[in-house]
Amino acid sequence: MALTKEQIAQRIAKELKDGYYVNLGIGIPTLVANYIPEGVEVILQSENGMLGIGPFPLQGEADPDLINAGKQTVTVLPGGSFFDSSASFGMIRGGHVDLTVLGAFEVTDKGDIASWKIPGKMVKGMGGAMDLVASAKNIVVAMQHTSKDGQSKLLKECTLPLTGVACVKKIVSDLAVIDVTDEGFKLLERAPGVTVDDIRKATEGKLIVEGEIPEMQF
Amino acid sequence: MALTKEQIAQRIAKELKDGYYVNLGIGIPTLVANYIPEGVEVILQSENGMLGIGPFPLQGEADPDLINAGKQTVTVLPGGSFFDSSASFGMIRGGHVDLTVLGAFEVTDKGDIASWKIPGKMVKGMGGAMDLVASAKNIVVAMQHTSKDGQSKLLKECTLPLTGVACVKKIVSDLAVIDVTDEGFKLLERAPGVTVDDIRKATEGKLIVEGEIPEMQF
Amino acid sequence: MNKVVKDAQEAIAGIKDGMTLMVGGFGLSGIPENCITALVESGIKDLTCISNNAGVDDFGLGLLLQKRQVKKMISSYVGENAEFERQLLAGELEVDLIPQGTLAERCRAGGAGIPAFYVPAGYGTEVADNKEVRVFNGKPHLLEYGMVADFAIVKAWKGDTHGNLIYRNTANNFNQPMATAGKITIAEVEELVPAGTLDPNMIHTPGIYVQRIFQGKNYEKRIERKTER
Amino acid sequence: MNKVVKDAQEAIAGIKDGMTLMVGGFGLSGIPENCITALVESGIKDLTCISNNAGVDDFGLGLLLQKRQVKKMISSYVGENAEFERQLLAGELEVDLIPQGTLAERCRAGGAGIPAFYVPAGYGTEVADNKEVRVFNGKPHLLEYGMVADFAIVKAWKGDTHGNLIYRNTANNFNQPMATAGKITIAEVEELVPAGTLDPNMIHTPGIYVQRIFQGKNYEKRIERKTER
Repeated sequence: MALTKEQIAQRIAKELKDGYYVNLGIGIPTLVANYIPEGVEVILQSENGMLGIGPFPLQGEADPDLINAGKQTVTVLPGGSFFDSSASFGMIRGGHVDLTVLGAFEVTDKGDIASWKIPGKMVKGMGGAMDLVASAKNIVVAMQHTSKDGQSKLLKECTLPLTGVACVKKIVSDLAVIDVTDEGFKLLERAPGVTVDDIRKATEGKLIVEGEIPEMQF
Repeated sequence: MALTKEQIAQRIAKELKDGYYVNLGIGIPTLVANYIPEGVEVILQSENGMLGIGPFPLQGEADPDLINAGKQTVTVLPGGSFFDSSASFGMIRGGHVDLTVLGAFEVTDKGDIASWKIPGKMVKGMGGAMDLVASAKNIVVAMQHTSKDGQSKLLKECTLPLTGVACVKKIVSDLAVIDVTDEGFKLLERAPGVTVDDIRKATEGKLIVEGEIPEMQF
Repeated sequence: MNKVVKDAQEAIAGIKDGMTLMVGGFGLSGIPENCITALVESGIKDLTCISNNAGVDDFGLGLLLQKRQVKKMISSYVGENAEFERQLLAGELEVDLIPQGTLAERCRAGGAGIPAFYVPAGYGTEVADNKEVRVFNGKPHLLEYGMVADFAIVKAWKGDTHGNLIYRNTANNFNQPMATAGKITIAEVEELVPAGTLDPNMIHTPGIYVQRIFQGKNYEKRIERKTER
Repeated sequence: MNKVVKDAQEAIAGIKDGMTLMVGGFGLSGIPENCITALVESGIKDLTCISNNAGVDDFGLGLLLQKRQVKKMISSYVGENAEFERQLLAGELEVDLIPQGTLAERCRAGGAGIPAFYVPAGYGTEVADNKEVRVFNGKPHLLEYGMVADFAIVKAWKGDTHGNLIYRNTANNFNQPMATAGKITIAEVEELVPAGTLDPNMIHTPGIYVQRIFQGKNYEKRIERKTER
């Protein structure tokens, strides 16, 4: 059974360690905040200029001056801080954020990522994604393993314009957890009920399978 | 009569215009603050991180956290602000300071300045002087026209290590007010009782004298 | 010294057709609403706007786009504006898309007299086209240039008569770096106070960067994506 | 997450002979007095110290120089320290003198992941020796490099348990840029408060940059040049 978006987020949350500063991208990555393990304190960075993102505001308490990078209203936790965009990306570019989670259209077995543009169809801009992938110490991609018509999104080469090269460290898809190594995609875990063969068929890039591949634990 | 240090400062103060942001160097330039013309509001910048330098503190009110670039205790005026050193030099380098006044050992008729080092004798460092002279929109130098043994300090070429090249716009010495132009030192004013000939003898660099040269007014 | 102007109309005096403007804000948060309205009313056109986003169809910079006053946008993300997308695909609008951190740093650098600097963002992507690549510490970087604008237009929470500004929460965003990079910087504030009122340790933008300031009115502060528990 | 350490001794754990340290402060203002004392007591030697000044003979970094623990100083101005001058002229100390603004920006750039940038300061002087020169807007500039340190040691006025820092007046100076550029950053503060106490809009150094924090004691805060009316 392929994972739901919530389950992808839940699995990624297990990558969080106490004291981590984390940037969560728009979409599935944002959901990761709902699954932070007990006893683990992480501080969420938003590239529009804050540390310490809290839950969404209570009814009637939304503040137009307090939004996340997805333009959603949020709150700030005790110990949080606000700063300008150049300071915010200084933090990101300087490698001070421990973990970055973002979505992708395609990822290659060399760690290249395409996530911002579909020529002729979508011209929204890269926002902060290129800065994030170029500088993050540790990048986890949350994505669907295949497109709706079954085409693999874990490729040898991206077909879409790149966001960054050789940067993705780990992928959590609806089918698998995969490390991006010097040799290619290294399969770490399977989604419950999904076989190695299912994953092999859904992966166009080089897939390395060594030994027994365990099912994900939730 | 050659000007006193106070008179040099007093003459320089006449260069100040209302609304100017001004950086005053250590020594004679600091004295300029005592002669700001009535009706003229200038805001003094200190490169260690403040705008709005006020007078020295009253007896017993010196604050170790509130000093100028010369490490003297100062006060802050209403409307002042504090910021870090990189922000402070961003201000300077970005050309936001209207006028910089500093001292010099030597200046050339091309606007080069030497002010920070006497080889074998003095190794204190350049502090912020190189940043200031490289970026200030308008640089006025306060200096003695000659050394104690009568050697000119307004030269064709500096003999001492340079602080910056082609940057000085104006000189107020104990003998004269001089513009540094593309053609050389252009004499603007004489100190009271000092003749053009006196100034000519004291100036090794190319001196341009056109028409009647007035005495300075105080 | 007098930096205080009456209103947005007076503040934008001197902005002419074809000029380059920096406009602060992220999405609709922290945008200079009063000045944008005044620009729309002015009819000034052929503007190059440096702004992280392009507003929405009927608010923020979207209003300028609607009236076709913008020749070129320099932004990182313009996804919320359908009119923008239409003009772009129809070739009616020039667009320069720049990674967000690079955009912010280019403004900061412009204000700080740094003509150029190297960053890793965009290497290996189409953003790198025609850019100088240089390897530092084994990692390829792109040469990027500091940027200045004829006018920078920013919005702050509080300001004083010397031009000192304090922003609130995430409404700071691009306002702070852009405020440093205008040949003339205009600040509109929610509350204008006398010099000496604000704590000098808590100034985000020192007054040296601000040439004109006024207290704005009727702030709508529209929320793009209200999300509540 | 626990960043709070007991005292300076615990804070400097892991600093070893031969390491590079950034030390905040301008003159004697805003220097990390507790950590400097702990370093003197530790006997750690062959240090490279990046600090705008070198203290005075018997205070600040002068104490480390006195005990010959410093191999190299990277500073902009060292004029207040006679022992420094003696060691330098005797060839006992390496010194790299850097224009103050370039020094500050190199720290800021190191912290912000900018490996190199161009500035006009020092062009045409001995500071330009062996440096790349490049002309922008008709003006020659030097290529300068971002700097990081094994440890950055800073002093703040207030700090919280998340490592957020607020500086006071001109005691900010190099502390803020250096705090961003330590592989490990140690902050000593006059007052340590629980997270949530400080206004999130008024943080000079966000906690992300600070790995260790403690409340210092017995601050002398010596004044170099007391000048009164």
